[in-house]
Amino acid sequence: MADRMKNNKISIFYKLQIFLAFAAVAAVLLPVFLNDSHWPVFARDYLEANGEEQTGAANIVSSIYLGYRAYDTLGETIVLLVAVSGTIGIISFTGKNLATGYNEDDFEGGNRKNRKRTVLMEVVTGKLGPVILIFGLYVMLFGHMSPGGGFQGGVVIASGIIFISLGTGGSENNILSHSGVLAKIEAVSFLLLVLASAIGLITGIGFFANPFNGNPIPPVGYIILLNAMIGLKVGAGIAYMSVAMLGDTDL
Amino acid sequence: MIDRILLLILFLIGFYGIIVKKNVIKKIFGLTILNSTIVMLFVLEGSKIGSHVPILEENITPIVDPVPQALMLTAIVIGVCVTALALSIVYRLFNSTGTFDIDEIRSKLYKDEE
Amino acid sequence: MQNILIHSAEFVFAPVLLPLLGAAIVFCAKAFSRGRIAKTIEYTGAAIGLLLPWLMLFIILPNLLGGSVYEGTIGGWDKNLGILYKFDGLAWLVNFLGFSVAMAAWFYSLGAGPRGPKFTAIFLIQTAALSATIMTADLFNLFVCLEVLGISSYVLVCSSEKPGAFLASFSYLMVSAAAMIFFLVGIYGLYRLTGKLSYEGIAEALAAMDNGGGITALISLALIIAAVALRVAVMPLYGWLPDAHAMAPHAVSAVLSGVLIKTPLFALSRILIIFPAGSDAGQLMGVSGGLTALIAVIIALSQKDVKKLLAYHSVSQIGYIVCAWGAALHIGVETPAGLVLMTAAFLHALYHALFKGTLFLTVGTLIDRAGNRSVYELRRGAGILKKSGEKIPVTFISFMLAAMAIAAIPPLNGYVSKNALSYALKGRWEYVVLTLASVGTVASFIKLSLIFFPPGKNHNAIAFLENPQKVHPAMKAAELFLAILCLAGGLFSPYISKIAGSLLNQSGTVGINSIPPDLYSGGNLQKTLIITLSGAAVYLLCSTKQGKAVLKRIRERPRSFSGLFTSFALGLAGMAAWLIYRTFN
Amino acid sequence: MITIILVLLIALSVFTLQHRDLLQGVVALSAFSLLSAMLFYMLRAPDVAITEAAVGAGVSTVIFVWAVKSTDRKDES
Repeated sequence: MADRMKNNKISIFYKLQIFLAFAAVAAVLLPVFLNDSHWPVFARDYLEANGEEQTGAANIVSSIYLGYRAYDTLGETIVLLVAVSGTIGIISFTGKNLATGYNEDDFEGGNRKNRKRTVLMEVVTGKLGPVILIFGLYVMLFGHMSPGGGFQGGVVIASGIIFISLGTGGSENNILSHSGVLAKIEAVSFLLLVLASAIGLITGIGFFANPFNGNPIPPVGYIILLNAMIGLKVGAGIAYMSVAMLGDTDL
Repeated sequence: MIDRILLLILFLIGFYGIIVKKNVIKKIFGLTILNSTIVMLFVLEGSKIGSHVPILEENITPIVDPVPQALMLTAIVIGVCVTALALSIVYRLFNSTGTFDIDEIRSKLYKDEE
Repeated sequence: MQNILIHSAEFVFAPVLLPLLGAAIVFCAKAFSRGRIAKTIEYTGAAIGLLLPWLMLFIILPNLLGGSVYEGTIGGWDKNLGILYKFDGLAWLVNFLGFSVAMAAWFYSLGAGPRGPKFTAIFLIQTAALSATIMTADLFNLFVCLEVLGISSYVLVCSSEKPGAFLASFSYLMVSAAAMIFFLVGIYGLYRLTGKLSYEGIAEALAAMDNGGGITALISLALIIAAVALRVAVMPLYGWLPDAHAMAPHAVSAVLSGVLIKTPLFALSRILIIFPAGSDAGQLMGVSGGLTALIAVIIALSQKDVKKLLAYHSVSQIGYIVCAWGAALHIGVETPAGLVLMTAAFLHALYHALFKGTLFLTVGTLIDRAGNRSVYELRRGAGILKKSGEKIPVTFISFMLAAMAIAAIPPLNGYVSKNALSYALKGRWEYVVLTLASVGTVASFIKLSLIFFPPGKNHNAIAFLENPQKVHPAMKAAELFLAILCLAGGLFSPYISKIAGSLLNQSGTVGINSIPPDLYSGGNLQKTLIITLSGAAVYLLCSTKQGKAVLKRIRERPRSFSGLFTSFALGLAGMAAWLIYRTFN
Repeated sequence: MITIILVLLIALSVFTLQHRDLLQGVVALSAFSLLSAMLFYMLRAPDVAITEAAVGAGVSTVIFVWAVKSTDRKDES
């Protein structure tokens, strides 16, 4: 009886607490969400006039993403890098044994015995994989003039790699979907990306400055370069993570 | 106006998922919803000053504000990365406790400490 | 001279770029090679990422002391669209703090684990994010930096592979990811009003409006402050910290407590300095800092787990820092009094990083050797360490130095910085609160120190590990390095304070020294003696039966996952209401 | 039109959070992402739409499905 009373008391307290949190959040956010001031046009006008000229990209979103604010994009890539390697480190430590130490050196795939796979799936994914890969390359390399870019292209490439790995029956049979190869591609393209951001430091025009000025390579070359590196890194990283996840379940 | 009120409701639903739901996977659902809401808010409001996509072709103007779009690309990706990490942590928590209930996980793991 | 200045302007990116380069090299080493070569490349990468930037900081120090500030847009774009950065004295100081502790902690991890290239790489990325956070002058870039900082620390907390660590990391992840979404709402509010993202651009545009942006601007500011304050762990928002810091590997705990909770604080001061409402926000944060210092030390006194005790002390000590920091912002950092407060706050941040780093490393060494984490059970620590092959009791000496430093015993650094805080806050109510908190600190460190000494008469003997692991030389070296810095910080404090004062001083007021002139006067020493004695009395009071019962109650107070979010929501609403109240009254 | 999509999104999010079967919740969340990608396309943000479709509906669904399949798909509470 006393126990039940106590439970009751806790639940009233709990409900009150939840209610207070909701009321606080709603009250704080309401004025921000309902603010009706006119959306500022300054940045839009500036970019409409100068964006393509300064960065060479017709896709203005790309010109911000990899031109004016490329440093943010570097940070975003790093978040993905840490998330991928952290996720793999956490899940590759299988089983309920919770040993000490950080045994994370290598992920070798885990057990793949109980995979349910039909012939239809193998044929379709195997044939579709290369097509998706090519589409991913297109999205990646033409991000400066059409929607898309390194990140989106990278994700498409990753799904192409996964399809190929599904189609060829087990990831170890195919060089592209081998986890070691993917890790190598990811590491090298991250190194190249960091070096690309530092080109400007070496030539003396500043961190993340565009080293190409139209002579001989037009300025858009830098965006394509960054897109390619980000695409490779993202593609390899996400494919690496997915191959690791496919390794120990029957997805 | 009505759109933004709906977005606020969506935001509160996401917050509800995080704070009230006991299941950790549902908490992560809530986080995903929260993240999408703010992306939608930015893009929705940023699109009000123009009528064309921000890809310049033959002087079609006015375009919508491209800055929020570029920012939201980053926000989406960061949100998914955090989700992925959270899910892998949840996977490990499930492996060591066998439950998704946050209170049970807490009492099982911190039992011997307090 | 002109040439050197231009050339050295590129050095300011070294603390961001070199750790990233090091991390990339380490990842490559992991992917391409095995064994000895991979180890060599990994250590090279770590040296590039940690040692080289630390050395480069000294190259640009003379320029910064000479009054130059490096600022501009990354990539040289228009300043309304590009990302602004600012490398000034504050950035230098925080970088110095970060790299010093990170170097020692990484070196310690060589002996104690977690080992391996992945850990090194993520550790380097975290260090890079620390210096990026303090350098940036752009709101959205701050968001990205905080996310990088966050995600690397979630992974690092997990790397201790304890089940409790996963839960701690999950709570930390959920609450700070949700807070970052509120931060984005804040960015939305400010961008909608001004169309700018750099701090200066936003402040200028808001000042140009006739109502200063109205309620939306204030609430957006409150959203941003609350999200950053969550990382700093001041009073209503500290709930995630103790578990995360206690469960992390020892080397990571040292960095988390020493550096990670202070960097966002100083980054936030960049925003608050130039916003009109910043001084009010500073006032409220100062108040909550003072309360944090006192309440957290009481909770710390009640803890059983040694690392949790240390973690709650981090909350308490950050309270000291926030208290002085907020008061400085309230007065205005350009004024001499504000500058003294800010310098004292930084001094305490630096010194706390050193002694808390030492404490986490030494206590970590002991609990790994003993296999027991309870402050009530673990005894004879010095003996256990001797059995683990420590001929010269380096760990014990380092621990005692750091414990005396945090308890403010002269001539160690804690004595200096706590006196500097008292001197700067003299005559205000915070002075009393902080003095009371100091008493609690002394009491809880008497409690903690007992783990190194032989047990008392009626102490139940407990089993220890039979063959404790040897203490690796790298661990001893890291502990000793930080402990010596603690001692040096105390002995050379006038010089350090002078350098810090002139780096923080941008308006050019000469002769700021936050160290009280009567540091070793009779009055101050007497005060220390009284605090120490009353700390001992509080400890004795706590070891009585009633005292223990009270502490048990505090220790077992209800804590829940949803409580983290409720306190965040209420803290946020409180900050918003306070800013609106102050602006419209 | 936008309002209709938003109402649908609210319905999907409630379904996601309230349904007992986590796997169905994941599918609903994936539909949520696709629908919001459509919303972005209508709001003249093709880049965001592609990213949301690829990352939100693609990658995150894969990870969610992996997590749910390798653990427990029922929510007892």
